Amino acid sequence: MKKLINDPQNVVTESVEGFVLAHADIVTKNDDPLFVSRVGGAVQGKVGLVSGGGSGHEPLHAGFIGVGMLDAAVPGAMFTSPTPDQIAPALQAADGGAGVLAIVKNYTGDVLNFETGAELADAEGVEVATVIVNDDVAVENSTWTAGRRGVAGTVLVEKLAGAAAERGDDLATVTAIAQRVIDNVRTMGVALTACTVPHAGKPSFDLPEDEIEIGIGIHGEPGRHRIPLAPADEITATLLDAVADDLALAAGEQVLLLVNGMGGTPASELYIVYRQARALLEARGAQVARSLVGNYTTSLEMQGASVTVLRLDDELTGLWDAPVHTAALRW
Amino acid sequence: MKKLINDPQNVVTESVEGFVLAHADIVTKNDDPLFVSRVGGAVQGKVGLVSGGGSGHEPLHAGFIGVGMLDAAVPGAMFTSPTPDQIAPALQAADGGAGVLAIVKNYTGDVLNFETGAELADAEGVEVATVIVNDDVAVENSTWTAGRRGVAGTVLVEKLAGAAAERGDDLATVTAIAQRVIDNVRTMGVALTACTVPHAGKPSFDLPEDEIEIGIGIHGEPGRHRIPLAPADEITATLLDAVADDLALAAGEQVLLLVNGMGGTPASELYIVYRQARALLEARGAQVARSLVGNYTTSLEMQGASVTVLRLDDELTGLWDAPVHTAALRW
Amino acid sequence: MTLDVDWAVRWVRASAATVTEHREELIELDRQIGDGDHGENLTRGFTAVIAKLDALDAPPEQVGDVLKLVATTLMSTVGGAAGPLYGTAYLRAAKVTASAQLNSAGVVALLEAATEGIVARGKARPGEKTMVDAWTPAVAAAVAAADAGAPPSEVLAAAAAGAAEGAQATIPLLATKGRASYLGERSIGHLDPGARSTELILAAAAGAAVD
Amino acid sequence: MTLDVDWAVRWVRASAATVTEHREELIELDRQIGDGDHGENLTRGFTAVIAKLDALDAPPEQVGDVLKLVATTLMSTVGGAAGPLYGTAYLRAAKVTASAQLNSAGVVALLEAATEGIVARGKARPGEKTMVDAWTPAVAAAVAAADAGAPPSEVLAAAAAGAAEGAQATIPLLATKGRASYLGERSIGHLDPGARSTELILAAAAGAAVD
Ligand SMILES: Nc1ncnc2c1ncn2[C@@H]1O[C@H](COP(=O)(O)OP(=O)(O)O)[C@@H](O)[C@H]1O
Ligand SMILES: Nc1ncnc2c1ncn2[C@@H]1O[C@H](COP(=O)(O)OP(=O)(O)O)[C@@H](O)[C@H]1O
Ligand SMILES: [Mg+2]
Ligand SMILES: [Mg+2]
Ligand SMILES: [Mg+2]
Ligand SMILES: [Mg+2]
Repeated sequence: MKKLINDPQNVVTESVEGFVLAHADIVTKNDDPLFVSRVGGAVQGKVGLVSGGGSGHEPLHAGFIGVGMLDAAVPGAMFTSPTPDQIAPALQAADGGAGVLAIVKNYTGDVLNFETGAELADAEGVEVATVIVNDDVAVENSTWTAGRRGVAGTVLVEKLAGAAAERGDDLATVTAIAQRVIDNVRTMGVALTACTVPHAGKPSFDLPEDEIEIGIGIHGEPGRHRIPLAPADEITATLLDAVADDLALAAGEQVLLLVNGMGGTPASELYIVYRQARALLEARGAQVARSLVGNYTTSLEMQGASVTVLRLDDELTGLWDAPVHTAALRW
Repeated sequence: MKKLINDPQNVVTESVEGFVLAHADIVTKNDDPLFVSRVGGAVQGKVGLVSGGGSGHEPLHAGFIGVGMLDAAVPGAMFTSPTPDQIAPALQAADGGAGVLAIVKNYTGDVLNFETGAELADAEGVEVATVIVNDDVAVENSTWTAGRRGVAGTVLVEKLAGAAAERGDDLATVTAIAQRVIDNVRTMGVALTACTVPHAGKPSFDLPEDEIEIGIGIHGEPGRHRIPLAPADEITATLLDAVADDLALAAGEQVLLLVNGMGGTPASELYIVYRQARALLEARGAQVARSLVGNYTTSLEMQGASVTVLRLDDELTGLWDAPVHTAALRW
Repeated sequence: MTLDVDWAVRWVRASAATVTEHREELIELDRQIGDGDHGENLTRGFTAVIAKLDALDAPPEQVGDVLKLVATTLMSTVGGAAGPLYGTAYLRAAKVTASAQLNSAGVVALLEAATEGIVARGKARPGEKTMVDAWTPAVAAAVAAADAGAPPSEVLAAAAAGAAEGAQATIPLLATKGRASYLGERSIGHLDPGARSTELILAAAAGAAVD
Repeated sequence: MTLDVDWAVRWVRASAATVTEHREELIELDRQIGDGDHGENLTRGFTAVIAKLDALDAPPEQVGDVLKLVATTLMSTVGGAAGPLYGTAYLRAAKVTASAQLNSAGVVALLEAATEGIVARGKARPGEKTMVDAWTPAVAAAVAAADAGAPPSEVLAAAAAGAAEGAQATIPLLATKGRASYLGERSIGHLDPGARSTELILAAAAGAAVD
């Protein structure tokens, strides 16, 4: 295992420490329990936004704290959801008196820990609403299982709900916006290589040199199936078609296209994927009105990418264009 | 070789195509010869800024086209400098009547091709000044060799000279600012893994599982020497000390600290490096006044990082804070 | 024969030891059908439990006190799915063991409460390839042993054996809960890590009762 | 015996063929002490040269016309260090071969001009582990052969042999120019890719003269 780390046990604390030092104009941290929040504290009268989950997906979530997006983020251990005693004070720290929306990715651990965290915060007088992001179309038969995972679409939920909160929407409205995004966003990913969790010390799965995993999550889990390595255009078609079909995308619709790198993919490759995904969307008659290409929801150093499509309406487009000032997303 | 590409011969054109589609609000491209420039063309009366070099270092350089930074960028083949017939029209496209500054990284190929490109543009009536970026302290005895390489410090040259041009400085002044940045910026890098150039099909060097390369460039060249894998804090100290010593950094000075990922490094690791580099700078009595952490000058999917320190003065700090609106850097 | 607070402390220490000892095995099982953190998570959690136990001013008085300490510590240090699930299990178990001594019926009640807690939180039924598939046969075996008049130590031994069998029986199952469910058919042929850790913890309980 | 424009065309076609054939070898040499693109760059460049040659309305009239076409095409398609260096070499060579026929002195002049062009652009002296270390002995050998009264084909054969020797002799050298210089001591023990491609191209020139 080759990593720029010190003791594997300290990866999360040291990296959060570096992050907060580098972005001291935007974020601050609480140490015990660990969470990161906006410098200056909760914005009075504004609905607070909190997300969190296992670490290893950077810049998710702490990279999205700041004006127009999150108020606090709760980093768990590597690929391990945070605990209620971290989540509850983060929810409190984000509360400016207008309640807090918790944005939770759909994993048993995240859901359960946020459930308890919300209960604890509620006991302290914080009004908490929760949305569960589940954009990963790779999970089939989701009604009979733990359900779809929350993956890169989470970034869009955080941005759009964040913009709604920033313009002064109340908790019910912000929650409804977040849910509308969730209902209209789908993602599917591919891995060319596995990733190595520091404490595990070896790759999350073994993949022959000529095979790739289709339908991976963001925790180094193996995907739904394995196929021979193929040209980027073919792989992209597999991902995009699954996403667009599931979304029942119709001609004439406007979409946001997010091509997300898993952490170890060169930018040049992400743009090759983007080029083809966009061409396929346009061939379906959809219009790519907004785009985002880069590493936003990663799996450590995994090589691979995911394709996310969000169906836009005028309000969502406006919320997307609203100013955002975070470490990882800024305009 | 596992890559999200189609024909290896088309990597550059397809990825530039995707890039321009994704950022059509900022950039446009010319196809034959290939170069990328600001949408809307040269800004009349403003000094133009052009850079370029081999591809595979994305977001360098096209990702830095836009208000406050470059006017045009010339992508060569993978790790191969572009040709004069691409460079000359890019220089012309960037000329708003106030002349153009070419920012060239110090590689024989880049220097020679830009030389000819500038001559050709000059013949068309474009006033061209050139600066050569050579921030890589890993190259020793540089007076007897091809000299120091230009690496991640290039981004800082482009940002600061770009801000100077944007505020209306003339060609001589913008050139002087660029040169002042070059004189005060140093970088050193480490690779944990090699990278694979698409047309080569195999890693740029072979590195055992327990060794790393210190003093690498950005073209997948092997480094100056190989050492056993060590904790991040130790590796960072090696890089930072070389940089700070070469810069003859004195207590009380203000610096900008850039921790740059080589393309395949998780953000969490970059922040661990940042944390230690910052601590070491502070231990030297320097003050880290500005910071940048992320993938800015990459070597495809190489895992590793470089540490860059720029000595700041009030003017440079002001230029750093000036607005910038590019695909990869924006505030 | 009854079990007292000393047994509970021995159980917790033995749990910490066995989980730490099997850390790599649990990581590897989870790596195959999950995200490779189960052994790390439980080791971190039980290490924290031992630290809390060692730092107590006064020794705990009742079995329930010990279990409550385990519950709150696991909840605040394990994270992931296992943290809340085991946390709730110990919390529910603590509630039904508010007496100084546990007889066989008390042991059965403890195991039943723990299992109910896991099911209440995680909503998994038997056969979904989760830790429930170890807890359920453990309870059934404990009930049978208690009904047959076995002493607490033998009830726990039966429970441990039931959990071991149940864990093995997860191998051919298709996962429909937890992270392994994302793998669909590919989850078949692997031992569920949470079922395996349940087996280890219940073996520790039985071992602590014969010490 | 003299060489004419047909020889020049044969030379260029043979150069394209040999560079393409040795593409992987040149990439591998450059991978070891550079950035692994030399074979790719030259193949791209010479492929473009052939395309341009094939697309000409009228066949080129003089040796110099052919060399000039090579020069401008390599400059605009090769990039890297080799593009301007080879480009300038052919450009300078073209300037001194503005006659229909080349005798032995003409061949020497061609080689000298090419080498001077490379040195003028790249500023490398012999012994710095670059293509100059193949061109310089090639010129020396050509001069010696011409002085001894050899016909053009033998002058070229001598040049090719000199280049081959010079290329081999780069192996023990420490690089102080070009990308390999960044490696310091680690550049020792490797054949310089540009010296090797020079050897191939001059062998092609000699081969084209005996066809
Ligand atoms: N809904 C559930 N009900 C019961 N047990 C579950 C459920 N989901 C997961 N588990 C158990 O949790 C184990 C995984 O725990 P762990 O790896 O620590 O958490 P995570 O899956 O969040 O990484 C699984 O092996 C399974 O036994
Ligand atoms: N200054 C120089 N003078 C002469 N030849 C040089 C010089 N620098 C580099 N070369 C030659 O160029 C070759 C490398 O060419 P190439 O790989 O195509 O370009 P790059 O180094 O830009 O990738 C080297 O092997 C060397 O022979
Ligand atoms: Mg986990
Ligand atoms: Mg090159
Ligand atoms: Mg797990
Ligand atoms: Mg090269």
